[in-house]
Amino acid sequence: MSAYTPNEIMTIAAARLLTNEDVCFVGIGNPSAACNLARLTHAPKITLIYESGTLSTRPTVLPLSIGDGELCDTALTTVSVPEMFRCWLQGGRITIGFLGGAQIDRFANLNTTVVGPYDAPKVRLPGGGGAPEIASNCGQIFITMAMGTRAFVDRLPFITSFGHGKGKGDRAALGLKTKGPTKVMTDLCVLEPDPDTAELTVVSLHPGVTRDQVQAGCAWPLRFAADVAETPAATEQELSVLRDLHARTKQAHGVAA
Amino acid sequence: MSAYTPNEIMTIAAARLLTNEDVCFVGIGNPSAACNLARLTHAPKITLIYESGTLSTRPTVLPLSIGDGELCDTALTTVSVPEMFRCWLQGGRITIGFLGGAQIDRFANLNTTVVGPYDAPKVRLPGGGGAPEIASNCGQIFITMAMGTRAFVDRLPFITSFGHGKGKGDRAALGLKTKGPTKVMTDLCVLEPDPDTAELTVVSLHPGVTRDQVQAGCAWPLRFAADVAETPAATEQELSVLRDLHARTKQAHGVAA
Amino acid sequence: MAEFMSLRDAIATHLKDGDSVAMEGFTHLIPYAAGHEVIRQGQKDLTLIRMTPDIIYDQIVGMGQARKLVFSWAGNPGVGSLHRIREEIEQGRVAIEEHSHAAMANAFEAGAANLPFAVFRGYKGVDLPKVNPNIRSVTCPYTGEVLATVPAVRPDVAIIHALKADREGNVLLEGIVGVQKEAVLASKRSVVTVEEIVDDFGPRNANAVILPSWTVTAIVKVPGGAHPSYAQGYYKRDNAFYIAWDKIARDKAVFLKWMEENVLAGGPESFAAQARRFAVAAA
Amino acid sequence: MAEFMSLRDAIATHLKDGDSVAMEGFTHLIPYAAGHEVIRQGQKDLTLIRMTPDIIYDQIVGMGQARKLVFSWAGNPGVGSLHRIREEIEQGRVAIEEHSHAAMANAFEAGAANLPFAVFRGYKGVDLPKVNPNIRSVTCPYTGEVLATVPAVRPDVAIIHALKADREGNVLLEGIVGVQKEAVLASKRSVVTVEEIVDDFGPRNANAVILPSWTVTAIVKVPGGAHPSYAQGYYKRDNAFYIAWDKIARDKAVFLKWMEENVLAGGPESFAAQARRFAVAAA
Repeated sequence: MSAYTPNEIMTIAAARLLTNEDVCFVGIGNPSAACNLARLTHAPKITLIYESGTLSTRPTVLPLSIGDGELCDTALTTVSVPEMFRCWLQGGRITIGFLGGAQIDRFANLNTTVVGPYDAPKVRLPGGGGAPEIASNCGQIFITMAMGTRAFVDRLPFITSFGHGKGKGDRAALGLKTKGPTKVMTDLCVLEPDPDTAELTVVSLHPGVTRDQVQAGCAWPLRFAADVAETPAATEQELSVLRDLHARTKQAHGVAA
Repeated sequence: MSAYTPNEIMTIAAARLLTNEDVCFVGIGNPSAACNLARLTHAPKITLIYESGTLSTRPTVLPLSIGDGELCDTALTTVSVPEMFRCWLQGGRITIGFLGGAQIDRFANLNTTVVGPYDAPKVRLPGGGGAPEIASNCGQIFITMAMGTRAFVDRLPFITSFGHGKGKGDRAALGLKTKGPTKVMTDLCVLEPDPDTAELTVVSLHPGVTRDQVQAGCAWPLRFAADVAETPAATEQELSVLRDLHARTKQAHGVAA
Repeated sequence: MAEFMSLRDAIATHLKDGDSVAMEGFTHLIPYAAGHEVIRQGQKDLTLIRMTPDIIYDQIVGMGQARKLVFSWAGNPGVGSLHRIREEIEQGRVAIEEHSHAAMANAFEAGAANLPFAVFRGYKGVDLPKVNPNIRSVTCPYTGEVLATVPAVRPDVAIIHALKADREGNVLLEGIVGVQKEAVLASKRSVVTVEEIVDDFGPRNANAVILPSWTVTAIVKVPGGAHPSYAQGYYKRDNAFYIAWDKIARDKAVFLKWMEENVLAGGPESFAAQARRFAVAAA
Repeated sequence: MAEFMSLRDAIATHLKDGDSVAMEGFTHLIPYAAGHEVIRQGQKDLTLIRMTPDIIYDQIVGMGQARKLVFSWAGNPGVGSLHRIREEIEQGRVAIEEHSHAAMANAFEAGAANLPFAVFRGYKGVDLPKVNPNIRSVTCPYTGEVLATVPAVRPDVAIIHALKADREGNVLLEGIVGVQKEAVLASKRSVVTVEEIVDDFGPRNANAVILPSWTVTAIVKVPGGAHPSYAQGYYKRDNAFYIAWDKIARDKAVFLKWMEENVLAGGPESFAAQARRFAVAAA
């Protein structure tokens, strides 16, 4: 078994959840790596959509931006951005949306807008982009984020995209018919909303990770499921495909690997 | 001078009003003949748009339907019908819309929907199609219709598209910023809304047509302008181009010329 | 993923009595072969949705299969009336919900976009809103302007004809595309007939109009399936038939005899021969 | 009809102090050459509208030419922050109107459609409506559902980069087309830079994305004009530059020196050479 980084196991754990039947709305970075890893391993028929308008795309290298030419070159077709957001995302055609964020709370609400007051920001982040409507319009949401107490926070200064609000039932109360976040893949563990309360609960620890390490990366007192599993270790195949993908990508982007 | 039919002079009179700068939303039949006659004579750069989505089209024969392949083959490009109605017609990009109808009243309102009560029709007509929004969204409207007391009626049973309502100021009262009908070309004469009342007024008689003949084709007492002109006779060039166009068209549609 | 089926199975499986169905195609690519299969199978109480009912709905309405017609222009383009539809409406035997083209186009787009309604600037000063209670309005929350609304069209089934499908079941449209893509995306199920099935679409414009396989329910190869409408690059519109239809449909007995001989006794295989008469050289 | 102009004249004629301007291009075809000309000419008090401000607005904001920024995602894609924009916002030196992508895309489309606002299903449960008074709602007149609204975007000027223009001034786009077409149709005036001017577009998809000449104000030939963004079929995205920008923009003095050397002392002719380094073989 090769050694692998926490970031690699986070990507691999996300990839494993995807199937040939999924239609994924893919964000840049970890989600893109996870989706393409799934496509290049166990889910060759998975459908990948990037918000730049590329439908059913099959990139050979990972895009740096959401709209790299590679995505268009390998797409079935490319639609305008208004059509993408109206007919494809809002149209309810996406089974899985991937999100990340600067900050997450215990109900999987996300902040990518601002730290500090909105009108007098301490840190101005990039903003929501597609996230608010990805969070509400996709069948379910997978979140990938590395843990840390500045990221997994007790209280968000700003809700950029809605997870489970203040708990179970809040989505339904807003008229949302989609599931919202069902999985949070981190560098240390996998969390899922508790079926009764919707509070994020650790369901699986990555190999070699302790409960204390996970708690150290989270600002609120973490709940653990009754049976916490161990995330299966990364396989040789998963690692080699993922590393090949990253190596091709770095070369393509003109960055020393 | 060749002899020509009332229908021919109606088409020719309409064609003469068009310029290279116009962007016309073209309906089937007389409007299509008039627009293409203009394009093939004095206005080669006129822009023709058919509601099927064809932008800047240059048909060599007249289409039978609004969506003949000829229109697409000779278009700059072809957009979807929702885009056509949203961005091009409603978008305010059309300078001149052509309309006809089964019936017209003295304020150039049109009926193409029904004769008799809507729920128990005496004659069910095809309906409005694009007309309601052509009438409101184009810069101005040219109407072509053959006269007759069943067509030029005192009172419409149904207003399919809005002209000048019950008179001057009614368009503005509805919030319409477009001019509405500015010309009505018939087989006998040309009418224009009176600048003060918006009531249709005969401004020009076709060669050889008398005031009595025009009044006989209209169910309301017609007003005549202070100076009624004579429509210039059809020229040899206008007639030969128009007849060639019709002959090519009949041949292309598989109908004996 | 789209399933490749026979026309008989596709219609029998996906269209039921009482369904609302949109057979779209704006002059171009009207799904006649599929429409004739519906006539042979005899589904009843249909709500027929189409901007321009065209001959295809004149036939289905004339055969008594429609409960309601949702439309914006019910004529024979460039020819005159659709006599069967006209008579059924005049006799009060079919319900209608009538809109303008702008309203219908917006309603299909809203359906595809999963919105409950569409907003547009229309119906100013006209009588249709007085007779169609589904024409309503909203007030712009910024300017106070009152705009027209129409409910989204969300049919049970969309039926369209397209140029090509590939082996994965992706569907390519080109030319006058009307509201076909929106109709499929707005519907619960869809049946798409195509001129041909190819291994792959090959080099193409990056923005080609394509319905991905996972948005389509069933695909059927029916060469010529749009005749007497047309398929860009394959065959031209049979304008002479549109003109001839006026006489056929004017008299109900003549109409029924024509339908018996040409539709009920026919099958989808007859379309290829009709289309061949109007074939165009491939681009 | 579109007028063929020099870049200097096109920007000087059509962009004035205080204008609202949308320089669009979703990753692809971002109009950098035109943006740099705006920086050289120094128009002030601009309202800059763009879904993804990208480096182009980091540069213009960093040069102090913007009064207000209307946007939905202000980052350096795949890299991190746009440091100039971030600092200006954090210091309160530029006003912002912030939306989501869905809202901005709908707002451009509504502008192109000459509607005062757009309706969409969005902003559920999130905080942006609390800080942006332009996010409002309407109630569906059929279902009672409350939906989000956004005012239409109607800029004074749209600036885009496209692949080709023909001699009549029609403009061809292909690939990731973003909201460029909508931006031009929504604006009072437009400046379009293109890779090349051809006699005619030749054989093409019947549904190619084309802006007719009479919808465009000015056309300027600037080969490479989208670098470090890209032009499909001409040259690739200069991803290394996007990564390198992070260091350049982090420090204001470094940024200003870079702008002095690479923009203020430059001209549109420098873009061709940059793009040549990333040239792709023609399709």
